[in-house]
Amino acid sequence: MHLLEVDSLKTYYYTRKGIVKAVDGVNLHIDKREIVGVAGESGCGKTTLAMTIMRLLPPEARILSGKILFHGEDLLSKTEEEMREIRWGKISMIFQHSMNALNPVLTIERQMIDAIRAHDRKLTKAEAAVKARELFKMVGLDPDRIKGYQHEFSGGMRQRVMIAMALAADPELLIADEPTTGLDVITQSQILELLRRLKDELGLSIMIITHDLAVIAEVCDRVSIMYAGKVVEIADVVTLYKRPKHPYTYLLINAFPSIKSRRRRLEEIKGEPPRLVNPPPGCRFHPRCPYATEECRAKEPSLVEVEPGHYVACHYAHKLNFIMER
Amino acid sequence: MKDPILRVVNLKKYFPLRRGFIETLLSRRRLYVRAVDGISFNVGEGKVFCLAGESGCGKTTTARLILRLIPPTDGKVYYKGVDIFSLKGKELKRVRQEMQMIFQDPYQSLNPRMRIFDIVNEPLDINRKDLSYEEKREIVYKALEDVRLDPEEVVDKFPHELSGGERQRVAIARALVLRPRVIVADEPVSMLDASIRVSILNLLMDLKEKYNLTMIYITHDLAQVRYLGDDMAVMYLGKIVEMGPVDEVLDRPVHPYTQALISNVPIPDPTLSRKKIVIRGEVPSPVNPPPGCRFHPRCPYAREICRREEPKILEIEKGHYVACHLYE
Amino acid sequence: MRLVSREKVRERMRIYKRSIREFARTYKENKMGIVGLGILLVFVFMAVAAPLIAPHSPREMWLAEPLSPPSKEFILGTDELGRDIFSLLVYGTQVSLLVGLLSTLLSVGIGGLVGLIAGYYGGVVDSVLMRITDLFLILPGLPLMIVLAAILGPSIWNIIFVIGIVSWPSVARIVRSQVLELRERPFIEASKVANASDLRILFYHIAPNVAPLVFATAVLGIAGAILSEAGLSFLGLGDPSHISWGMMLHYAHEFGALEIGAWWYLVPPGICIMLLVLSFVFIGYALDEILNPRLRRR
Amino acid sequence: MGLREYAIRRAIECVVLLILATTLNFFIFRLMPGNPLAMYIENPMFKAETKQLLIKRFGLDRPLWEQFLIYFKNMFTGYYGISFRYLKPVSELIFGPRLFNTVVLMMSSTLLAVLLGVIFGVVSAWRRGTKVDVSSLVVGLVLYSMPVFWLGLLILLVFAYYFGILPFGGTITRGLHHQNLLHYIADYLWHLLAPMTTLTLINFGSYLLIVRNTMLDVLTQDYMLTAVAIGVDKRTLLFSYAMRNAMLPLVTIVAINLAFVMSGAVITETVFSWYGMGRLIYSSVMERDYPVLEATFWFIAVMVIIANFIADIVYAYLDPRIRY
Repeated sequence: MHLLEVDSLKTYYYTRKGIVKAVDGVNLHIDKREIVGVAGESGCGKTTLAMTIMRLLPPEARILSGKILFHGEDLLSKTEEEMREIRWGKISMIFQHSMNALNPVLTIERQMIDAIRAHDRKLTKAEAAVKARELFKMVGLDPDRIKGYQHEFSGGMRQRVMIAMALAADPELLIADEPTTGLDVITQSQILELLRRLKDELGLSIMIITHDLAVIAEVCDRVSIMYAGKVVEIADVVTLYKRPKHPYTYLLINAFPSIKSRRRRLEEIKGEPPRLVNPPPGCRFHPRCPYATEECRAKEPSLVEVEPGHYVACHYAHKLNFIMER
Repeated sequence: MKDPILRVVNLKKYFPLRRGFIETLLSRRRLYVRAVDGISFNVGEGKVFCLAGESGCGKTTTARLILRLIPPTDGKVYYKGVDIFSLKGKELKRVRQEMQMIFQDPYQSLNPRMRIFDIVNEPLDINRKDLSYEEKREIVYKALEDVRLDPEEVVDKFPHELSGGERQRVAIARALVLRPRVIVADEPVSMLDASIRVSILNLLMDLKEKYNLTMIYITHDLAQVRYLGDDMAVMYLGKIVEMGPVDEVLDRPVHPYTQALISNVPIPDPTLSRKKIVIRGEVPSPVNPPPGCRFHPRCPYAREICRREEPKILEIEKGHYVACHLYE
Repeated sequence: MRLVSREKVRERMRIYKRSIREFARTYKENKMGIVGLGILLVFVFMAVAAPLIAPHSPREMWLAEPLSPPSKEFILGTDELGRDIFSLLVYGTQVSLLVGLLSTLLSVGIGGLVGLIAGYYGGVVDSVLMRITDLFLILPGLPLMIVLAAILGPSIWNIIFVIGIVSWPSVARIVRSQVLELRERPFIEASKVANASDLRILFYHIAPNVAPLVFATAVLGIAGAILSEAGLSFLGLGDPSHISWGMMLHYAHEFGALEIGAWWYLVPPGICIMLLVLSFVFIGYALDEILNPRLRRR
Repeated sequence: MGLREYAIRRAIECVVLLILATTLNFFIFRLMPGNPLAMYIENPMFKAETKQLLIKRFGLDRPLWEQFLIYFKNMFTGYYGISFRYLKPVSELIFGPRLFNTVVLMMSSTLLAVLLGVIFGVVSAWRRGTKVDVSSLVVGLVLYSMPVFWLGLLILLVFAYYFGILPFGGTITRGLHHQNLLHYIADYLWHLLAPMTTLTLINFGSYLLIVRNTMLDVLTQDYMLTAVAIGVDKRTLLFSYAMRNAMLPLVTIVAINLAFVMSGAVITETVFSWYGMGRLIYSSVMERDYPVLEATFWFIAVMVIIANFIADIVYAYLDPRIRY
């Protein structure tokens, strides 16, 4: 049994401009002590996926179908009360824009204590404060600064504070939404190192959501690639980067210039990602795919296991073989 | 090497720290943000010169200084041998037409209340009063075609009706209508999605070739530097720490900061393993930069002299410069 | 100078039409805005067609017993001079609308200009202009208006002037803060790179972007101006040759309508003031919701 | 920078503002058509010698800059001149029952209005889009749109005329002999009820709208989502996480509103014949009693500046970001 398993999940937003099919039939899973990357461009539904797992969707969003199994139990059938225990207690999250994720007028200590005590009411405030300082140490922050306010911390330190907050109730799974976006290269590298260390030391499972394939290559064990509300490919990190099967994965990896490789002209992906109000029929990638045929326009491919642990949603998965030459 | 088209000499920009009227009266010592603190470099004609560095290192301020958007505290910028800060009136207008800029955020760099035609046409409206409306329209349409947009389709639209990539193309078209010689591009793709990024980078390279442009490319992403740069300078806290041809600097970095930076850049290849240089702390505030070498508090090789004396910039190999006491 | 080509004019018209259509579409979805606009239109009609609607002239006295209660002929009764209250009410609309619109035009004109200049040029200019603005904000508004109105004498133009001159500082502050934000936007720098002059940037780039906010503020300003006019008139500082709703209440209060319970004299003018103000407040609120990007986020 | 340094900086700025306000006050009353000198000369109540004496006393025969210096000194030493109308020192007119009555009226109504505004504003924002929200929003807007005096007249019409349970005006019942202090206070409060309710309701409308707006803004902030995700209980969420942030702008607005509330007081005091500063201002305008006006305006400006100063300090105390 997987730690978390998402099965044909659909979450739509019912907005004035129409129905946004943000998550439209997504499958993926995470095992214990595993870092899984969910990669895709902006608007592909990856944040909605995270928010659906956390059941923190805005009122205009609706979960249409699917299952989110955590330890085999469906989170979608839990009551809000039960969810409040699981949220942060079992699954916690680092939100995008950690700059604004902390309350500006409360001390960090106060917020940490609230987070710790929200899930362990037996603890006194003093005990919670001790734990908060430990967590600060664990993420590499000076515990003496815990009484400070959000604005007194730099971007990288705030991200560490957010990670410490996320660990407040000893969760099993940590969802990190763009944990390094907006951080400088060296800080980014430090944060990724910290996440990897936490996985090893605490036996944590981590789901990293990002648009940056280079980040994924650095820390993840397995990767899901999302495009326009769907998962198009899942594989372990080496297979995905060395022998991708979906044309989108191949083109996307190729679209990242590397500091190591000598200069050559990178292949462009024509067009732009579709808007999710009105996605193209058939395979959603077909208007931009160089290999698209009539079949791709007409029929939607399903996610198929082409080799053990390697899933691809492409009609030509068995025919296309990409070799990365880096 | 023939004469560089652009020479930056000891350029400085200190921003006075924003403080109240009273405070200025009370305290004699004024505090400054030393955004750019004495940098010099040359840009050869037709080359792509990259300014790389982390946020707050002064690279964007440098760009704004070169375009004379803000006055410098000290130093000179020579364009074709003429100091641009000494220019006035007509001469300034003429030089400005030859230097244009592309901004980072395509959502903010286009006036939301103007339609695309007027945005691209504005530089012509201001500078080419000799042209008739029809002539200007022809140039605008041509510029939009140059950036691979369909003019008929976009001219009437407002920026919010376009995607990020399309907007950045419009911004490029606007920068090109005056047929500039130099383009300053400030992180032009950092706000764009990966799949669109490459097409914009390629577009910039093609246009550079087509019109024989010189480009100053500002970025925090060393991978982009590798992709399109000819020469590069690495900045840290308002100073250039290392400078030289791109392949030279990226393959054989000598400054400890450059080395650390390069070793920490994530690589989209999980099979490549390498040693990361661990660096303590974060970039200090530019209001009170450390004395001596600005990198010394974080430098693994820092010695006594680094705390005291500022390193001079030295040419350690032909065209490869570094500012570090280790190489003196 | 060469005339603008005809095609360019046609293009402009097409764009404006499209923008207006788009705006109308969003506005229609705002219930509050529709209600406000509805009420306002009724009052505008009342003001324009006053001679047709009012059964009597507002100046005609001794039509009936003073302070007589509503009857068939005088549906809202008469005032202390035996004038028809309903007719006074209808004509009063003209005064309220006129004062509201013109004094707001004045305050938005002054405030807008001060805000634009202070925000754009910054530095000493900004400091000086903003200190002046602060001073005006510190002085109590209505008492200042009372003093000015009392000294200038009772005339509708003086009232307009007084309200306009006292209420510009808040407009200046709003415009300035908006300009400060806009000034830092890259599209301003982009046009500086293209050699745009300060004047061009100020009026071609910044002003149009401030305009929607100013518009919403102005609509709320009209509401405030109508209330101020009512207040001044109620205190007896109004123009006796243009009877306004505030002045009717002044007379009602003076001549003891309260003590005899003449509700027909006390209630209707107040309702009119309230409804007219409310219509502008509703419209202003709706505009704010549509035009203010901060609120539109969700 | 610590709170103390911030306070000192703000205090110095306030003093500068005070000096500027004092200056402006002088010029407003000197540059007006119908200057004070004319008022003396045209006033038949004064004999020629008295006129000369008073002119000398006020220094009105001296050059303008000298007058300005004298005025400046007078304002800051508490000598505000003599009222034309009451022929008494202005300070006696202001500092006494009038000031007390106005302060009572303004303080009580402001406190009540803020309290009600916060409660209804928070509930309204918390239950956004529900019937509670829509109805409080409409009530708020309607109250905001009502002229103060009309609301006052309506209250009088209903409670004084029809029900006869409230007085038509005044501060205490005239001619009534109060047996003891308690009786006096009861009578005073009975008279206070109507004007206080009027001002409270009017201000309540604007506070409700402000609190609702800021609260809505706070509720959409990322840190609120974090707190919800963490599972912080509803009470803490509302009171510690949301309200503290939402109250911040209110601190400033209450202070700024002081000048505005004063405007309301002028009208309210007129409607209810409340013996206070507002009515003094009004009658002084009608009588062209410049010394009184000059002094009251100055006094109000000082109060507003002080209130703003206090608000700034409270704000800085509540919001750690201010003390950068």
